[in-house]
Amino acid sequence: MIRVENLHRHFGGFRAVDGASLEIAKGSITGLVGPNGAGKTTLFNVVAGALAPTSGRVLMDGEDVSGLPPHELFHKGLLRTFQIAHEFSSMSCRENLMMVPGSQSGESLWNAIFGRGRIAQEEAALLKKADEVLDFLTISHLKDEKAGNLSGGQKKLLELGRTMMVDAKIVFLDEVGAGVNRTLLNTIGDAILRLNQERGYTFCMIEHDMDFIGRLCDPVIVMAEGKVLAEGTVEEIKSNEAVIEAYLGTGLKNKEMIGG
Amino acid sequence: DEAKIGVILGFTGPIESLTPSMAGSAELALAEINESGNFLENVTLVPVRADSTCIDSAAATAAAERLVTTDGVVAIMGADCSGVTGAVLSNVAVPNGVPMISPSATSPALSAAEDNGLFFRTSPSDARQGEVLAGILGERGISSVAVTYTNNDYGKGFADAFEAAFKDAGGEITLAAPHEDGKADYSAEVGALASAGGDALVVLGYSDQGGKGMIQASLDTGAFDTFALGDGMYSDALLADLGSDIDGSFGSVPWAEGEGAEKFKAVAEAAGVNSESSYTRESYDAAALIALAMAKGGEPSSAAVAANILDVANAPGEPILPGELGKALEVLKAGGDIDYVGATNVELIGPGEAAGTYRYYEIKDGAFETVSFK
Amino acid sequence: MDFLNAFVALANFVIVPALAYGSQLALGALGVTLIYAILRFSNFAHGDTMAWGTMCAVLATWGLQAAGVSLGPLPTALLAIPVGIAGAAVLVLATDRVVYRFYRAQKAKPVILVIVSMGIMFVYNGLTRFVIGPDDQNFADGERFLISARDFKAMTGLDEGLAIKTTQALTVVVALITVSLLFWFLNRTRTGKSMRAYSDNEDLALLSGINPERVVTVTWLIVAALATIAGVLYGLDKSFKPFTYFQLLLPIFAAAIVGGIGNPLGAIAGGFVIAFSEVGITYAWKKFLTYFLPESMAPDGLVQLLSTDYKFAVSFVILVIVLLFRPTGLFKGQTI
Amino acid sequence: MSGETYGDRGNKDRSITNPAGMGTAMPVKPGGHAHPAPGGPFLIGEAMTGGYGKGADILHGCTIAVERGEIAVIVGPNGAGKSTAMKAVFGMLDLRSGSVRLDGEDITALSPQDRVKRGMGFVPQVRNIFPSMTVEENLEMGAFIRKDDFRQTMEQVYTLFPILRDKRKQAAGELSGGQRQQVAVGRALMTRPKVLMLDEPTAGVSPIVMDELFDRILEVARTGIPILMVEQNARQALEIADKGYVLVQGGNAFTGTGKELLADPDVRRSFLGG
Amino acid sequence: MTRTIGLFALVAALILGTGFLQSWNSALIILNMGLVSAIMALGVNLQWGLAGLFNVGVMGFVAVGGLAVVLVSMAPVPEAWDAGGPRVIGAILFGIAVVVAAVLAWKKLGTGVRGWAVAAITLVGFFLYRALLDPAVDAIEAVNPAATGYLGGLGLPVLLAWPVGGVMAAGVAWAIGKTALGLRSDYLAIATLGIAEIIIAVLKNEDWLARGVKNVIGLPRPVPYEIDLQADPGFVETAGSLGLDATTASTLAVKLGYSLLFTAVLVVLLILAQLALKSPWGRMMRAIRDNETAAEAMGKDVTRRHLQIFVLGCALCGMAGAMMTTLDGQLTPGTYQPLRYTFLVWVMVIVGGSGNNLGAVLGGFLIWFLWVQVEPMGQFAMNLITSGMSEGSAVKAHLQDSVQHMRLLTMGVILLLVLRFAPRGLLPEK
Ligand SMILES: Nc1ncnc2c1ncn2[C@@H]1O[C@H](COP(=O)(O)OP(=O)(O)OP(=O)(O)O)[C@@H](O)[C@H]1O
Ligand SMILES: Nc1ncnc2c1ncn2[C@@H]1O[C@H](COP(=O)(O)OP(=O)(O)OP(=O)(O)O)[C@@H](O)[C@H]1O
Ligand SMILES: [Mg+2]
Ligand SMILES: [Mg+2]
Repeated sequence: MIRVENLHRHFGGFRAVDGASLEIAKGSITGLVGPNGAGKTTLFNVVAGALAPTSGRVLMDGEDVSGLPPHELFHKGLLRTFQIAHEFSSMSCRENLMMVPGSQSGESLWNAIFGRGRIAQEEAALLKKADEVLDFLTISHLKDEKAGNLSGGQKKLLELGRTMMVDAKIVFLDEVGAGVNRTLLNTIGDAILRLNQERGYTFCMIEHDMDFIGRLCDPVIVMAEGKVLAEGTVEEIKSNEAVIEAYLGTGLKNKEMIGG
Repeated sequence: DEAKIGVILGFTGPIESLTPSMAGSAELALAEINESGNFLENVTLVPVRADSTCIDSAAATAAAERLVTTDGVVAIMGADCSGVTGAVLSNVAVPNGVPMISPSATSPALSAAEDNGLFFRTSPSDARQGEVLAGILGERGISSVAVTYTNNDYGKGFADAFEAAFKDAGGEITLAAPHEDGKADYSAEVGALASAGGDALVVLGYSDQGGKGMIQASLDTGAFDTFALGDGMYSDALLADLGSDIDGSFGSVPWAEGEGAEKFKAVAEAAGVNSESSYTRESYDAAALIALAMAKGGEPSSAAVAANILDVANAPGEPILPGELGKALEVLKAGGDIDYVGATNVELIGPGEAAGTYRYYEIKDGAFETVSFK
Repeated sequence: MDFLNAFVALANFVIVPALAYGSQLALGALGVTLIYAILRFSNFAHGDTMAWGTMCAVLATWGLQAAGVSLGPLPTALLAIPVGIAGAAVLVLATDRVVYRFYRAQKAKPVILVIVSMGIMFVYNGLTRFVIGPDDQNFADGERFLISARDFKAMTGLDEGLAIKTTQALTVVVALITVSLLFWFLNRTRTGKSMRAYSDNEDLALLSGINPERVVTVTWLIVAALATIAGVLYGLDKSFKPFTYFQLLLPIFAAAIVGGIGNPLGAIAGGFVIAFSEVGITYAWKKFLTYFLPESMAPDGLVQLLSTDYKFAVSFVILVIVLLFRPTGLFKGQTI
Repeated sequence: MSGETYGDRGNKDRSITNPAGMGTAMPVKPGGHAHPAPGGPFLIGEAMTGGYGKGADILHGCTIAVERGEIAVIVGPNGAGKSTAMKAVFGMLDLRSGSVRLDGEDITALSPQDRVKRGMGFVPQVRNIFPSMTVEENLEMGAFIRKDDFRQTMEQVYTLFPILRDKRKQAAGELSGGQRQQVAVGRALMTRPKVLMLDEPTAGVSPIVMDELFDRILEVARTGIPILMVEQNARQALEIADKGYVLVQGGNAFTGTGKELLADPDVRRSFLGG
Repeated sequence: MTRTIGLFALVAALILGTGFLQSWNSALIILNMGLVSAIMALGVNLQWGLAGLFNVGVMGFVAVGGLAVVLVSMAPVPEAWDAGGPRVIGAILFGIAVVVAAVLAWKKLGTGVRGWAVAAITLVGFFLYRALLDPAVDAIEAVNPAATGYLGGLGLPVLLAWPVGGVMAAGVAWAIGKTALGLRSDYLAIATLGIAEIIIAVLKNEDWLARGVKNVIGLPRPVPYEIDLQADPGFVETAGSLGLDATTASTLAVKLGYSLLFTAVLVVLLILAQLALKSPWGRMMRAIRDNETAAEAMGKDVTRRHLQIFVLGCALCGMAGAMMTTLDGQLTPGTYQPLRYTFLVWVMVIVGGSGNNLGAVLGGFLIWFLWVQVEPMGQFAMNLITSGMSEGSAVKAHLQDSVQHMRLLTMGVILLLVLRFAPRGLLPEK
């Protein structure tokens, strides 16, 4: 699905991503972990088009997509969510969802003014879809609420909901778990699994919560110092010496975790 | 009864420093008429000021419109800058049939404006002064000069006229560089002009604006030490600021031969108006002409002004100087004829333009000295 | 070939004036940049603040002159600068109290302050004219030249003169002193560091016991001082006219942004970049080349890249080019 | 919300506005006075109710306290108001009701600056360093209110966090996440606080760095400074806590010793991830 | 809604009041410029209200619109064309080719050489361009400089100049937007501020184009001339039957003609703007304003949309500029001042209510009304204040001299008051 080949991204002299190569298989939920400053977010940003690579390639279904801007990647079926929720705060939840689909004819100024009939039809369809998604996310009671007034967890749900408005091929999730109540996180985990199984979405997610990773992800990729350090199932990773040294550590929490 | 006269000048904007004296002079003339007691039966002239902004045609038009349609002025003394003058003329004066006398709009282009016989000016078109100044340079045997002009219709028109006349006379212009008024720095212009060289720098600008800045910077760097000055540069303030540094410079200024200007100075000073500021003489004359034309026509109406201005301004008739407006009214009352000379030796030619005589002066010991009249 | 004369001509018409003009712009840009860094908005009223401060200094100068006080060869106005600064300080502090403080308390976005400063600009504009009127005011006295072109020629026997005005020298010297003082103040003193801290992270400054209102007050005081000094030096070198001070805003902004807005060093560099590009690129190189090249190669034309009408266009194009390659201006990285 | 009323309409023009470092706090205005209120814990924010600006209340009668020589830990779901409670204790937002008392004095009306002067130190959750100032200057700013010679304290901080000594001439913004957190704590220690408040000092740092930070915090606590701390790594934090608070929707849901909370099945299930 | 109606009624009352108290001519002239100002405010509001773009170069685009009127409607000057028309056009095409070549070179060449290549291309290209252009310009400007000295226009109907003005301003805006919005950080404000000055400099100094500072006067009108109406017996008769004298009737008729034209344009533009706003397009723009990064990740091309809205807003300013120049009947480059054409329009938008098209329109009318009427009001107030003072006292004289400067002060105070007490404008965005 996505192949990253020898990717570099430098900031001045600093090599944030330094020759990372990895592959995300179609239909998988791939986890991405690693110590602070390992270059995970940077890698994400390069793949999602927010940053241009210094060198190296990103292939999507065999097509070279390196350096394409985010909006073009979106149209190729690559979506992302943000670590800190990026809602459109002055718009209602419904509008937040309805604005997502890319090929709306009403987005051309000409149609917006002269093609009102067609737009009305499209809008009706969009509205229906948005309401379905809100239902799925269990927040349909909030459809007319301004997104800015949602709680942090609800914003995260909305963020996920946006990926459901179009038929995404691959979704990149940057720390969905961070700052989400555990119960809610379970709901989100369920949603991710359902999307993966029922609609065939491919996911790639950055996460620090090894429990969450353990529940959803296979395989897990560990990055350190801009390179891929290890790759494998959660169990393999947890027992990998190099990973323990660079990332998990031998502190009390992990002792406990590894111990059971 | 009151007859209102509009005084439209740029009280705000780039020439806001000139306008108070101009308005003062115009109102001085009107006051003189009123005090004489010889004006039309029971009619008092009342000036109404309005702001032309000098630059904003729309605001000037609105102000003029208000004067004409709300205040009901019968004639307009103004406007000042050629741009807004054109706008007021075509948008307000002509449609309403109200005559305008501008004291300071000198753009040659206004000569060709569609005015329906309603536009007059007491300052001569710059086309003529260009020739005069070129002649003066010829007289002094200067054959190579650099020119700097204020970048507006006045400066540009003047510079064009001057360049044409000077080249015709066989002179060489090394560089003609405009300067913007009110800008921060003139080093670039002076540097370029100095590099181009020339025996003198012809400055066609304003004495309290970029023109002074250009002279100052030229003197400071030693780029030029002789300056030929256009009428906008004539002011006591220039001498006061630059002192003896510009001794030996010379220039032309619309001026009447004889006592007109002197009389005006006396009259103005008595009234506390600064007579040496630019266009004060022209303003006085413009206002006086409006009043006299009314007196001649026997009624305080627009039509009377428009119809009689040329008559009172030109010969034949008894010459009238500033301060003698009362006498003029008496003559008119008695059915006589007058030839208003005023502060600037007014002579309206063609389509209501001042023919203009010019004073050729030289600066000696920090004072203007008349060389001759042209 | 006459290198000496060539150089003197260049110095006289390009280097010296551009240095002085550059210093004037730099002082103005310093004020703009300080407000940008610490109060986070571009102050459109800065030109008019300069006008007001200078006006106070002009009035004080007249008073001093009337009282017969004089500084000998130096302009009396130097003595009046403190009065000007006080006047400007009163005005900006009053404005801050009545206007800006409200928006700070509301946590209004900086762009609102920009728009507010436009309103302030209108008001100052009217105020200054209300007090001193719109006219050109000359308040320079003392010795005009350090060395005049004529004296220089007599002294050196060269064909070209080099004039250095007292005010030009003063401007450069004062600019240097002011900038050094400002640097010392910002980097070495407690108050200066607290201002940098406030500019870096407002909330954390509060948590460190820094009083934000004091930082703001000190900033305004420094800005008032910078604006007045810049305005008075400019007025001495050229002349004082309220309208011109408004017009100065554009080159000042250009200077601040070329240099890297928010960075004092950048303001200085930017001032000189703008001044040298305005004066240098529109300079007619004929005279210089005539001296510089062998006689056979002396140019016929003026060798002027662009007519002086477009001098501002030049500095603006340079601004855009700088921003294309260095998005944060010449001095990127840390502000203030 | 106020941000809406005076919003920027999405403008991000760098030539007119400076996006860096703008504050969000709506602190208690300077000029208030403290008055004696003897008894009670060393530091307590009692029955605090309030929110940001004109917005709805975030805190609803929330109480948190710490005794001399103790570590108190606050846990709870995101958005529960933990950071808000900390800020409220520090005077970074105006309370509608409730009081804050420190060492026998009611300081509810004091501005944050005055609380710093009374010996409170605070490391906020986010944006807790001065990024463009050097490490050393960051520490100096911590000592801003001190009139005496603070070099010795600085030495102590360097001894506690040796890496900072090596990096002292470097801009703090160029440091890694873990190092930044050390700078932040060091800055707070520079005031020589009588009480230290930490808002998620280990947030977003990798497990290894987290261990190290916890060790340091314990060391500080051992020097006798009471610590009031918000932690998401709840299990680890509660292990070392003398007292624990669970905050939910701006109010106290559970209170007890760290061990008690860890043992409570409800708390474990709902807030500690099972 | 009631607020909207109420405030518009207030503006209507102000203008009608002017009609009753001063004169109908004054009222109409305020109305006409109010209509033009409303369109300018609408343009700025599109940019600021919808996308947060800070355009401080309104003056430049208004001036470009003004230029369009000359280029479209003035009669061509055949002598000038013969003297150098084709050469000038050739030189300009060459100049454009140089710029394109430089950009291409930058894009195509490797990092090592491209700096030098671009420098060489621009430098050589510039000198060649000047060598081509200068003689042609001299030749054109030599043709009767006092009356023409320029190429003239196309001699087409002046109404055509309005859309053309919009298109020309859009073209300039496109070039600026491409550069400034493409800068790695956003520096639109300083870019527009500078460009506006450059546009004015070009208008002032390129005499071959539109006579520079010598002004073009006597532009054709889309409505009849008053004196023609006064000479038309039919008109005089109709006027008489309405109880009006010919002069008043003709001046009113002409102004009414403009009012109708302008109103038609404003209404059409307003409807278009409202339709666009209440559509998926408007929703997308609001999303971009709320959060650019997210909008980008949701497949919206933010830079292109910013460019689009910037171009649109500038086109409106250009069109308004063309209408204004038509109303003035002359193009006078010296009159373009940022205080009047940029900052005043901003006051209109902010006071009216940014983000709300109707608000911007309201602001346009209201501020223009004040801009014109503050002067007489100030005079009246000043007379009242000073009436108690002794004749000839210095204070009185000073106060009365200063009355004209009250206008700027008043505008500033109004802006400040609105930002304080109605921060989102008189008609806030919903
Ligand atoms: N814009 C930038 N300029 C300079 N350095 C940067 C920039 N962005 C990231 N870096 C550096 O690149 C490195 C990798 O950063 P990145 O955000 O990818 O880490 P990460 O793996 O996501 O870490 P974390 O787990 O803390 O989120 C860090 O050292 C960071 O300081
Ligand atoms: N500056 C602010 N202005 C307005 N509302 C705010 C502000 N900061 C936080 N809030 C709101 O207050 C509520 C509580 O936020 P707070 O930061 O106290 O939560 P928290 O418990 O610290 O969460 P976390 O675990 O994510 O740090 C949230 O709903 C948040 O949206
Ligand atoms: Mg990350
Ligand atoms: Mg928190």
